[in-house]
Amino acid sequence: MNIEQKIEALLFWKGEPLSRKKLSEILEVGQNEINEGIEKLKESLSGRGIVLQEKENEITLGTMPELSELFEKLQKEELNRELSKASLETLSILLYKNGASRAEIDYIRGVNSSFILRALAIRGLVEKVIDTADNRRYIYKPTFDLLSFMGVKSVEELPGYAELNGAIENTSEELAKEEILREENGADPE
Amino acid sequence: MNIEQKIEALLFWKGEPLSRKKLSEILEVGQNEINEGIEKLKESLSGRGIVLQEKENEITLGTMPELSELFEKLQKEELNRELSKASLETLSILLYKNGASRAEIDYIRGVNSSFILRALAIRGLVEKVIDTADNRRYIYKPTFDLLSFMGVKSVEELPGYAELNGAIENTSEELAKEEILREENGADPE
Amino acid sequence: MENEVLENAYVIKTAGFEGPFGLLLNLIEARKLFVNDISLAQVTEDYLKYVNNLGGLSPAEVSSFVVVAATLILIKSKSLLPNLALTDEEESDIKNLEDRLKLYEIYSKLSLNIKENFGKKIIFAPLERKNDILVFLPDDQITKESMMMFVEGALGRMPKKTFLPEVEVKKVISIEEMIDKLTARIQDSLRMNFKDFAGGAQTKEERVVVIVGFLAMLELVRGGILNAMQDNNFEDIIIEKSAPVELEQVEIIVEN
Repeated sequence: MNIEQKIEALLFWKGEPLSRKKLSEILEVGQNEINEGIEKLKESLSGRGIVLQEKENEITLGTMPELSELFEKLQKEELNRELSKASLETLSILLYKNGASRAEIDYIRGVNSSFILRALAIRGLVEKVIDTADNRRYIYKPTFDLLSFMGVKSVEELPGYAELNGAIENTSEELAKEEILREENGADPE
Repeated sequence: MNIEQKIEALLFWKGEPLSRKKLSEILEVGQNEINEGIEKLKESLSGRGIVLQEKENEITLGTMPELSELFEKLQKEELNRELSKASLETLSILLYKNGASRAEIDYIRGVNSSFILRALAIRGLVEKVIDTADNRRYIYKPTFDLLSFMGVKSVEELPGYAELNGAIENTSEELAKEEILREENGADPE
Repeated sequence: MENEVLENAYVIKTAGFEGPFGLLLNLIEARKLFVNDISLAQVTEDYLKYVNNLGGLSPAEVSSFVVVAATLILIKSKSLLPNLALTDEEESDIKNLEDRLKLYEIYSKLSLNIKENFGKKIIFAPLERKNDILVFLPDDQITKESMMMFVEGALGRMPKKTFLPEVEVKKVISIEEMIDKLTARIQDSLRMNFKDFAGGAQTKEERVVVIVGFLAMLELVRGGILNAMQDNNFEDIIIEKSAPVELEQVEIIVEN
């Protein structure tokens, strides 16, 4: 049995997201082999009924998006599709930036976003995690549920994602960072 | 999208055996097509990490038998792991609220608690029951075993119960108000 | 006439801009312009009219509109009086607003993709895997005392509904002062540079009318903002222009 098969079996058995690190611990193989195995698994899942979703260092399995209607009918829980303008803006920043601090979101939206972020966190669409680059602050990230509602396997599949990278890598983004740093130094991070 | 993909997705999602008859009902296709689809699925699963298992007329997806030892070990580890702060907090809310829906817990904690509730249920600390007041939703309740473990006969015997229960009930009312607002505005609360 | 104005005010109000950027972008796009200092100067008056009619918003929301209003007023003043000297801080506030608005525009456009696709084709996670083994596995951390502590902690961390960050309050209070100072500077600059006004497309007089109209507007904005901040049962204030008076005032300023 190869590593790719093991990863698939493990994800299926668990039925929940697993980190690459955890996979490497459980299967007792190095990170490189895990990464290769995941790439192979992605390939062999193409054209199948299940898909591999990916975000940062976590992966999980889900049903193919084309079957959305069928599963919505089968599952009893009612889905909430309502998104206010504020939610849309906030999700757009989080998805296309692939995570942002509250200060960054406030900076771009021009309004305080704490309540909307809380509401989105409660809905399971975003999560608050400690920033790996600076452990004194939090960043908000898209969850698998959010990717699932968007019907994408990863943020890279979002429409317009590729084009965006060029457009945003400009001075305004840099300026934003400076400005936020200035504000964060003078204020409580959360 | 072919029938084989649909069967795979359905079996994956359900995680339990389904009869051929049931598959044909759910997917709204004839028995012959189901049978053909199952044969094709068997083929494309050869060499994969998940296998199609068949018993009489029921089929299900499972993992290779070589892995069962690993899974048993993992299950044990998971069950014996120390509870995280987030789990303990969730448990405390369930105790002092004497049963709560997931939405209520999420509202109090400000984050989505679905994985935590699942883990607490597996350990026999909480149980998921249909809400008698609204049978479209579930509530999570502390188990009798949990109360005994803590040395109380009922939640009312917990220290400071009356006061803390009152405080939690107030927040549930807030949640109810926000939900009404959301329904009126067609948008999420802010 | 009055009814008509009232209706218009109502339309703007219910358009429901949560923050200043949405409003600004909307005003700019309605004119088919791009985000820059020129377009911002063009929409300043409409923006201020909107701010003047802010009702039913929380103080925090009002203040976010007001902070941006302050910068727009600078932009407009500079466009009316190119010789008006701005401090470095003011220049950077202007640059900053432009940059932020451009970023907001990008994400606001991208949010249409989310609106379009959200919940259309959902990827479903598998149902809970059934667990046949019935177990009870507690943890020594679960005690009566610890449970009380945890629930108290969770309740304590819940946000309170109404708040206005102190910083924002300060910004709002200082806009009144800022308008006063700016009004003085514009009047000053107007007196100093009146002779230097180039003919161009506008005559001196036309130009002065515009500027003075703007100064009168500032006066109204100040009142409107204070009202929005102070009065919860705030009713719409309609701006009425009375141009003739203004020209007389100009002459006084110039001769002084």
